[in-house]
Amino acid sequence: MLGVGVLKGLVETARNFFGSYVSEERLTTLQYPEETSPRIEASRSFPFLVYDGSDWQQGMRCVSCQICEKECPPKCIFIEKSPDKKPDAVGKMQFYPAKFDIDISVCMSCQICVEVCPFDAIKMDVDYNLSATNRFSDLLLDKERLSKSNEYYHEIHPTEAASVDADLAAAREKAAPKPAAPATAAVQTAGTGGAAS
Amino acid sequence: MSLFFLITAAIAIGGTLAAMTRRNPIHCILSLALGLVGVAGVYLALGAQFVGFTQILVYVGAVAILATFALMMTQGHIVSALIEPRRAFSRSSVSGFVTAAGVFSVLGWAAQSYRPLTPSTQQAPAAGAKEVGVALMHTYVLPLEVIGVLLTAALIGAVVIALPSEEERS
Amino acid sequence: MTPLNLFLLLSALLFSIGLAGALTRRNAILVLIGIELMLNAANINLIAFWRFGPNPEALTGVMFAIFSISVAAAEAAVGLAIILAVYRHNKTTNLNQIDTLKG
Amino acid sequence: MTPVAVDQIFVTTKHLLMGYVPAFWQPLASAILSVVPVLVVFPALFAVTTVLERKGLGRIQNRLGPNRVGPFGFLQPAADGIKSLTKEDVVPRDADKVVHFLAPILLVLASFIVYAVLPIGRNMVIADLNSGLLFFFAVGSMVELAVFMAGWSSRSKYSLLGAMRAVAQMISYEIPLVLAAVVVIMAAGSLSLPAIAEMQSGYTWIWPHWYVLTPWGFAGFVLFMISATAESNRSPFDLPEGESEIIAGYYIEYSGFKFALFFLGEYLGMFATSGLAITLFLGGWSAPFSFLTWVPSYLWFFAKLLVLIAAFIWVRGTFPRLRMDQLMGFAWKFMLPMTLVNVVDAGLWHFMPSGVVRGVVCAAVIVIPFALFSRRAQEGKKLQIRTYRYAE
Repeated sequence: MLGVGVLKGLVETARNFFGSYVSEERLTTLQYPEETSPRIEASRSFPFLVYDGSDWQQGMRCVSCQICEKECPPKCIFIEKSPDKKPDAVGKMQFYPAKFDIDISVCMSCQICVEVCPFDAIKMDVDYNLSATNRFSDLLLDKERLSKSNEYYHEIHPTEAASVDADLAAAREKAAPKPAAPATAAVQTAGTGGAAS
Repeated sequence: MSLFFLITAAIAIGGTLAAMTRRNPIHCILSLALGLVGVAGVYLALGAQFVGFTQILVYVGAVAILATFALMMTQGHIVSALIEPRRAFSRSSVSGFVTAAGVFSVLGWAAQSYRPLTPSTQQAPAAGAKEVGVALMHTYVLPLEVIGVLLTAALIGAVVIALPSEEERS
Repeated sequence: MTPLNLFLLLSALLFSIGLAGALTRRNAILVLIGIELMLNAANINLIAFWRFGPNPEALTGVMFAIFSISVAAAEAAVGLAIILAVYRHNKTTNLNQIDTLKG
Repeated sequence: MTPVAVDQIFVTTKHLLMGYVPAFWQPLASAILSVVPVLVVFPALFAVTTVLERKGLGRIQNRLGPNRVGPFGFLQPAADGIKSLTKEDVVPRDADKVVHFLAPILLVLASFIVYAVLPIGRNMVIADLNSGLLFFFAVGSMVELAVFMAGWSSRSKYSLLGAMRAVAQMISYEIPLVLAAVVVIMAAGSLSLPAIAEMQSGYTWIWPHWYVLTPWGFAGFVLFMISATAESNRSPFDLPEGESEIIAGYYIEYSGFKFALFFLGEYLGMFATSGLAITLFLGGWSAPFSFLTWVPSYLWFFAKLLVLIAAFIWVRGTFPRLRMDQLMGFAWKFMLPMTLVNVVDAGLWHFMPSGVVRGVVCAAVIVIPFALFSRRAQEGKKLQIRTYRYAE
């Protein structure tokens, strides 16, 4: 008969209504600014640049090869090559980015830049509290704001960071027989320290 | 002369004038609704509450909406087609205005020369739902039946006329 | 109390407005509206004469007005249906262009 | 103070105040004293209802609802009001400016005028018209015109579609609405709402003489409430708004305070039709049991109003939106025949001698057509639990 389903539906919603006052597990809402849900290791928001050691300019892994800039589907990355060279994470002399901007109001979090980076320099961040009052300058992240330390990377994605460090250490082993420039020694120790932690 | 009558008469005249002179037909229908609310107010001023509210219910609630629907179903999708061209002094409109003015002068003269009449009762006689219902069911039961048949015929007839024919539908 | 003459004048004015509209407008729907207006003007007369007449208890004028309103409603429904049917044939509601009797 | 004094406290206060007003100003003062409370109380009720509705809907969906502004989120309407007042008032460039401006005003005006004939308590009605019910429906039909004005003047496809949907829906459901109210007019023999409420204020032992307690009254009440839901464009009949298809229907081009006015008008219409349902079927301001008559009448009216509002919220939280053809089919193939059967049933009740036989016969006259109609409605429809397939 017409109306039975209507009554069943009404009973169901009434049960939800009263149940939400009685049982705690029905209410899955978190009061966001005060409480946040536990971080999931696989979560990703926007890209950042990894550096080794303590000096973000010295330890920058990026060699400004511009592959990510070419691959980025919405074209939100802008890179300017440096005129001079500095030793990279492995100890080879490479260019470094004089300018590295990501417009995260354009970025679509596809992670293609991370996939294509041959130097493990760009990785995905987990921070999602990105609201800003100025939609132009505050959302256009420059090199300084993009740089985050390897320790931070270990903190947010431990498993992934460990394997990346192992790969880098292996690459450094291969590069070690050659005479290394004195300036790279500090970076090298810092890099291995990061891998050990 | 009561203030209420003056206000409602002004609304009625203004609304109907706008309804017949605006170039956009939608404006015409909306101002017609306003004018007919004014006419309903005149009924109320005369003490005929039931007829006044029936007037609003039928004309504002049904006829005006029906007219908008008809307009929308005919040319409503073309905004420019709705607006009529300005031709206040064409031959047909001038002759129309002259005819209407003539009719008004005759009717107005007749109304003015009517000997002043005062209502036989100071208080308007009760014309509420109950009295109207009793009258409908006793004195006017035959007209009521005829009206019922007429409305049914109009309902069916309107549907039959407005339905597209077989070959138009296919 | 407002004198009867004023009601009759108002009614005559509304009737003339409706007549002028029905004669001058070119859109069939607006012509129909003009006719509705004339019916309404007649209704004002009916109600006014009921109120000022010698025997208001009989409700004659009110009854006449109610029947007139229902006839007007029926007329509007059928008239607009006819306009729809005509529009389907001629693709216009302009009365100047609807000049053939053949469908 | 005696219960009667408490019950009539507003009436006596008004008379007391009128004593200080010179005779010439008395009609005006009387009107102001009657109208201003309505203009204050019902918008305040609107503000409270929006919070309660959002919290209730939240709980139905196992959420918390608004809880940030003020204690338990009860100052949320103030925040919403300030927000809508400070927002930019956008008028589309091609809009018909005058009509666009008048539409929300006409809507709110029509929704407010309707309260003139609603008896809120014993002797508490602004205008005791002897065609009060007709007045209610006549003014209520102006809302359709306001909706059409809003939709047409915006010059937007969505708003025009929404307006035409809304008008078609409101006209279709106005017929069952009026026919469902007709049974009460038949029983009470009056169109005056205070008289109808007075008629139901008697008691047999402890039970009240509410019309909802008779078979035709109960059926009429249910049919009336369904039509009222459709008339006030509320879920599950809210397809004039239909966010998923036509975004917000006829008020898509409105912003800021005009949008808030549409909201206000919609809720005022809902309160008014609920108030009418209370007056017609639930005994108006009368107490549900004879031993509770010492509670002031206006409190009973508002208690019943809150119950009906809660029912509206409950229904909104439960049912999905109907499709347009389902909506129209429901109005013309189910609601209209059922209300006509109900009118016959009320006549039968009037002419049969009172007793158990009358109750049984009248209940059967309602239930049997209902079963037949519902079987017709479900014929040829495969009703089953839907199995969901995910895209592969």
